Amino acid sequence: MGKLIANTPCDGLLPLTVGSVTLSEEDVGAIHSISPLNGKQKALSEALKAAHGMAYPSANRATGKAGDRAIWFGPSHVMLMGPAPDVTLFGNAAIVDQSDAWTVVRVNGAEVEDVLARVVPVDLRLSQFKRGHTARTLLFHMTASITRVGENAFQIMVFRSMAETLVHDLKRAMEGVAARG
Amino acid sequence: MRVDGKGLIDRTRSIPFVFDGVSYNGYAGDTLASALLANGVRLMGRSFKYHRPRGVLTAGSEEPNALVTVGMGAGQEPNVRATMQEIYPGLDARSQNRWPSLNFDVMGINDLAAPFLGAGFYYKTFMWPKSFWEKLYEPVIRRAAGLGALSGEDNPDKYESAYAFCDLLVIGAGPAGLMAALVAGRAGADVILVDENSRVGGRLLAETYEIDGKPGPVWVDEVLAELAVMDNVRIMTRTTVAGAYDQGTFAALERVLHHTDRRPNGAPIETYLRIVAKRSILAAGALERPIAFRDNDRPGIMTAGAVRAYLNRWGVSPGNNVTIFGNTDDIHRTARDLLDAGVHIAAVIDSRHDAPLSDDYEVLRGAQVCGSSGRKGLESITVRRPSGEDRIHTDCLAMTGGWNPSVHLTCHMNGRPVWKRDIEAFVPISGAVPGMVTAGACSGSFSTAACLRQGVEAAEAALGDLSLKAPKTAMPQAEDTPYEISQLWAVPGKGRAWLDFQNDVTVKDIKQAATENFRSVEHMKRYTTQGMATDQGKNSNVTALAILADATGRGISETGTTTFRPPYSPIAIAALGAGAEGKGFKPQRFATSHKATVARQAPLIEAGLWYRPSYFPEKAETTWRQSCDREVNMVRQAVGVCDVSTLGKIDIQGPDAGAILDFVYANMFSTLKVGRTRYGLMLREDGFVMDDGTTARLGETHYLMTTTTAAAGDVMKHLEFAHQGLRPDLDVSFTSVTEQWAQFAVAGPKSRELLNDLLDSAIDDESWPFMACGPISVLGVQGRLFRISFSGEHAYEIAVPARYGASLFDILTERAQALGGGLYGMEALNVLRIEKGFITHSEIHGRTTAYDIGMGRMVSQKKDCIGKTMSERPGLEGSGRERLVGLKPIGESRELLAGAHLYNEEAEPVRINDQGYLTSVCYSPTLETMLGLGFLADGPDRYGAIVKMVDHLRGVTTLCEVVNPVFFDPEGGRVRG
Amino acid sequence: MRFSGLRVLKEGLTGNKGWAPHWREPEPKSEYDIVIIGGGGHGLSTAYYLAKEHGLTNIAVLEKGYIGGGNIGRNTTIVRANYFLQGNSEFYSHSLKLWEGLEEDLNYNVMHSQRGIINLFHSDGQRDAAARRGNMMISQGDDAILLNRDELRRMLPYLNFDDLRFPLYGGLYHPRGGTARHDAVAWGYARGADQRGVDLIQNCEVAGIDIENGVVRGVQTSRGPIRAKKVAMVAAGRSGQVAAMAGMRLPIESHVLQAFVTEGLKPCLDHVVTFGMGHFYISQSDKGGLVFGGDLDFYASYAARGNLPTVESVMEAGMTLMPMIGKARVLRSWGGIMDMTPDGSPIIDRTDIEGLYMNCGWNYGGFKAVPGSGNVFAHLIATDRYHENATGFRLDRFRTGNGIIDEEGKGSQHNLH
Amino acid sequence: MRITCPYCGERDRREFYYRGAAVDLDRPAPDAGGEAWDDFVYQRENPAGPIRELWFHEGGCGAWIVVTRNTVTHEMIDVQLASEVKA
Repeated sequence: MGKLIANTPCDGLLPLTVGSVTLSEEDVGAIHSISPLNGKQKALSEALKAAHGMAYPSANRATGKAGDRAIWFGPSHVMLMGPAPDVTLFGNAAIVDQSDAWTVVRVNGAEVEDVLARVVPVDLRLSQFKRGHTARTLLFHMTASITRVGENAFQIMVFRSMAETLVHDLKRAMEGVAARG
Repeated sequence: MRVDGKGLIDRTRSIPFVFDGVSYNGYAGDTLASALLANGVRLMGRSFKYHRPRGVLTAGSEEPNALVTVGMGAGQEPNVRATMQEIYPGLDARSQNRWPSLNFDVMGINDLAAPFLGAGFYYKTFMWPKSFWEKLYEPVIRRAAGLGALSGEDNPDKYESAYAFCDLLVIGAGPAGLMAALVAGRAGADVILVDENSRVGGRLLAETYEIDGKPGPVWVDEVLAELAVMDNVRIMTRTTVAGAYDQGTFAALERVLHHTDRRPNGAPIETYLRIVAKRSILAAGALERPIAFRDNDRPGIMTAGAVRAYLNRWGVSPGNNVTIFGNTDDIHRTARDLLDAGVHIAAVIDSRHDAPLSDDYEVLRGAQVCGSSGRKGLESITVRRPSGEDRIHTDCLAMTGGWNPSVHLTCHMNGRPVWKRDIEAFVPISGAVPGMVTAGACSGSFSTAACLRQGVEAAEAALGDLSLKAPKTAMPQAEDTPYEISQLWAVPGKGRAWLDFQNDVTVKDIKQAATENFRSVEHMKRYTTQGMATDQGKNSNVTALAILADATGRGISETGTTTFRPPYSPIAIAALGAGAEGKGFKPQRFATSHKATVARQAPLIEAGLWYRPSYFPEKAETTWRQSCDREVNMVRQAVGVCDVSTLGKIDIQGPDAGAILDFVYANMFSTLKVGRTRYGLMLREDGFVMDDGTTARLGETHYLMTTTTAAAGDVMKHLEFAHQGLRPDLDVSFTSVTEQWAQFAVAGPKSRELLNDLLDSAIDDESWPFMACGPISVLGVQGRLFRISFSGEHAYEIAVPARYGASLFDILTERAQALGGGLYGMEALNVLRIEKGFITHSEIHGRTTAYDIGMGRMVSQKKDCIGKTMSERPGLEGSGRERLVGLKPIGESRELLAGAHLYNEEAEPVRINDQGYLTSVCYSPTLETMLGLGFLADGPDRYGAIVKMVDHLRGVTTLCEVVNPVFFDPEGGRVRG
Repeated sequence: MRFSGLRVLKEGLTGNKGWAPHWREPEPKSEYDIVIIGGGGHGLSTAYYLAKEHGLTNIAVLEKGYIGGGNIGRNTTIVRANYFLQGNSEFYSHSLKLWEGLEEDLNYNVMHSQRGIINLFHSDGQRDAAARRGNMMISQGDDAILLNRDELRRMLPYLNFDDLRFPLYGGLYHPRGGTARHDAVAWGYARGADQRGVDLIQNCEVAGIDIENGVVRGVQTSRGPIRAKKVAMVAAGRSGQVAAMAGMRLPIESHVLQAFVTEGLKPCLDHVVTFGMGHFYISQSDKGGLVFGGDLDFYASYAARGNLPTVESVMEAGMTLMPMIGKARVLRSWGGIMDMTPDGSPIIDRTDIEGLYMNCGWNYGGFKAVPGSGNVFAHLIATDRYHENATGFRLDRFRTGNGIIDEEGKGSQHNLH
Repeated sequence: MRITCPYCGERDRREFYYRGAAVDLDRPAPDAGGEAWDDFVYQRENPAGPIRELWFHEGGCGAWIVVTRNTVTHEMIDVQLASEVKA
């Protein structure tokens, strides 16, 4: 009997470095969408804190750190990234496994803000968008989740099926920035 | 003629370039226009309509005459302003709109025919005979019109777009803009300072003003040095703010590489920017206007400000023997600058009777230039004085009719400028663009001191709005000459006096338009084409409307302006559409089986943003039909595998999941048993069908909805609206899981056999009856299994997390082949579903109701749902509606065509006899005939009748029998078997 | 004055001094048989055909600004008869026939150029839809040719055949489609109506509609009250405001549609090309500018100006479809106000108020309809019967569900048409 | 044009999908009668001035919002969550 082999969304596409900026695929572990049930927000937040050591993130914020992160995704959606959700979360939220639904990349380097300014219609400069800030927005024509994870580093998520377009669009922006010298 | 000791050019760097095949040299810092003038070249272009010989009129982006094509081949750039094009080694520019050469242009004959080509002449002629318009007149007109030419090849250059954000956008880096940026920068504001020029300074580079006792350019460099070290100030030269849009959004274009032949790999030639600014300051300066007099368009006649710019910035005198004419003190400023540079002045003609006199030159007071002569360049002018007319020999005329503040951006949001009598110009109204203030010449203040002062004041106002503290600013000392002007638009007299130089609109044209009752300024513009050339009327609109005002006996204020619209100066389509070339137009979505599909050489088709295989060709198959027939037979006889991951999948959870499904689906879902799947029909609120799909109940409070591939996004929006907008009381949440799961249809009599080979525990009819669903384990991976069918066969859809998709696809393919089956694509899928009468968006195309597709009874009467009430309108259920039927060819012709229309057998195939149309057709290898689905008036009442399919486009007429749309296995035995 | 080549010659030889006004500038009279609210294309053509075909000349056209100042002066000038639904098909066919005789009829060269329109398609499904359309066009008596990819390539070699995101499968060619000089259409109708005695009253804004006992009596205007036996509302872009004066609410949302023109270029595009996947359409004017547009900005607006996301999506469509136009520079953009109906088709009907008529809801498609619209509306006003080619544009179709004419198949959301 | 999402703050218009007048929130009862339904689905005030309208933050957080905006000037006057307007 055969065995199922796992492939990542950016299989064969990354890593990529142009000029000062490097684009690489991230293995963030499990990804679960967590949507609190009516009236259970507080209980959920407490359960999240108790089980995973992270507060339920407020709008436009991510809590935790690499390997154990909760990213705000919308009014009723938080992405738990890293650990599998603890059993105590289930009674308080609708939980949906999204581990395979997203392309997750890290883009970092000195000119990373210039690169993202070519494709993202949100001000991502450090003075405005600090570590732990996150935005649901667009990346050229795609919906995306963008989180600052370091002084010169962002985590970007788009739908799994769009991995090639993500790499294409970012590469183009990286080349444009690098060519300016 | 190059003038020693003048100019901001680098005389140590000689730069060779080519114009019209002739090699010249200029200096670093030259524009094409300044370098050509330095080389004594005055003739640079031909006008649009009469092909009149033309030289530069201006020294800026508003240039109407000196337009050239830069480069050769695919990347040639038409309509480049020679006044803006910086020279670089190897620059190759050509003149335009002339044949065979600039010097000798055959179309110059148009000028002789000018009496017959006045305003609006073409509306009055070229009407007979009718057919000659497309065949003769129009092609001739088209060839004569136009300026430069596109290469006709794909644009080889790269372009990019970007976003920028700031507290304060300062538009224009002349004295006002520089001071504004300096003050705001010192206050710590996040500032973007843009200027369309290659260097900052504005008119300070073109004049001999001093600031704080220093030459203007020196002062500019000092300010620039201070700004350059501020982290919070970004200076962007060669950047034009082209449009003002809502909520502080601006469009801008940075010309990145036009000044060089360097093309580093991946480098954009232009960058289009959207700048979002909390506040903005417009410091765009002013544009000088020509005076209309007979033959005022000869090469050598230009604005006085341009003459000073060429002299002071580029060290070029546009003539050896210059005359100056106008109605402001700029005449004298020009004269002094020229004299200081050692240029001979032939005459100074000041239309003002009280004009100041000079010891250095004679001033002809109260005089006007009333004509010029010279074949391809100015040779002499005629001056009119009370005493009579004199001819004066001259090779350059500097004219000034006053200045028009650059109010353009303040008009982009429908603001109308107001007429200011004392400066004879339009000035912007405040608040025309929310958050924007104007400063300096663009607000009608023309002295250097006023510009500096207003720059500071504008910055202080913006800083106040931004809650930043303005630093104390010492006001630099500069000239503060009062601006005095006497009205002079056009010098009376015979002959043609040009207003719009490029479009060849003359004073006479405006007067004729008024005579013909084109008295509204918009009518005048549209009738004469005044202001519709590439300069958008920057040089001529105000003068033209003043002449119109005069001709119609109204004031200028009452006459009003035409509307300035974006862009301020033209922007390449490639820049505004950067990134969309080729496949960049829309994201590409690939299923996990994509690589394997491509490896099998399956042609791909687009489904929404996804790519899906059309069919999987095998050796010896030469047509798609052979592959398709094989794949259909394979599914009917053995087993087929098809990637169906592109269908939308929406996870619906919460105590009220059933309730919201009952609300968004026409049929009932709260009663569905856990572990079961049901077909659902979704209506729009107007009662028409929106989408369909199956929804599975995975748990008490957990459903999984599928949508069609194309409608997935719309359905998600619809669900969120139904919840947030209509039923926020329901406790439910939606999560798209389309991408989480790779899902494959396994269809055919051997589908269960195939699956049982892979599943960790085998299934049978009892554990997985038709429409069952639930979790399974496949080769050790947790997945889901649905016993649903779009083929009418015993079939399943198996889903695994997407990371395993490619791997499972390979294994399924291999197993299917081992069982005598294999992969099938969209063509076969289409045949299978047509044989079963299953619908797709070909049928539910937005104009069909549940009643039309034979599903009227699915609209549950036990509950309300979106679309139910409106679906009960009489017009949506009554007789006469075109309803779904099956069609089988029965006559001589056996061909069916989707898109063909249906008529009664004996009827003429004309519109009034139309009975319906075919939506989907296929050749059915199962039934060995073509089959069609279509809509026929009262169709289900006409089973057994004969109708005629007519396809006019492809010349096919086929008689058809009207049948039930379920052609194959109408009892549905196979799906349960 | 009759216009002709001879006349142009004579005037040219005598200093162009003999030209007369194209229309009079009359003071409004206190009473007319018919008052038409709106001096745009549709209002002017309505007046023209009332005078020409029904002998009614005691008519005033009231225009709040200058005649032809609305969407007829602000569009992409496309003329076509390529609809596929009953109701639309016969109407646009009728309109195109009027276009084909318009210059002779008006003695005014509106530069109607039947250069051909090609609607591109990008999949089998789209080809089927195009075939359905083309077959309807032919069965209505118009012309249509289905081009396959090779035929398309021969006609439009500059399209991106190699790596277009949505590959080209072919096109539906409508040879009689084309363009016209938009302003000239307004002026030609204005001159024609004026010559027949119609009063064109510019700078005359209607502030109220007088109704007594369910019967219209006249209008209040910025130039005084005007009595009228019949009043016709033809105020595209302001239909809702005008109807509100009669206490009516309309199934209309007004949206902005932007369009663009480039600098003048030597001839490079000989047809009208439409790219459905990118909502993009383009032609080249006789002056050399590429005239093109795309989709709505999608929000309700009376500002007659748009925003950048739509600008960009239009340019992006141009870049993917025909990369050769990249170096053409956009010279001017503008916005028109589109009265969007919930099925994308217009309303030409009586109202519940006796003597009050309406003609509105032209969505994107008003320009090509100008001759037909005025013609059938004049028929309705003059005879109180629907013209045989305009029986479907009824106001009550939404309430009853009878005869909704939804070419886009998008349903009741106004901006999706 | 920029719209302030109650969650995400001020964002470019390109992130939002437009639906139309906020009358869509006031769904009549099924038996409210033909006129009420015609008004709800088809008829619009279509004001030249302030209008309440529905936008969806599709390229962002997924909130349906009710924006009050001037159709003549494009001035943004107010934004609320649709779910709160309805609640």
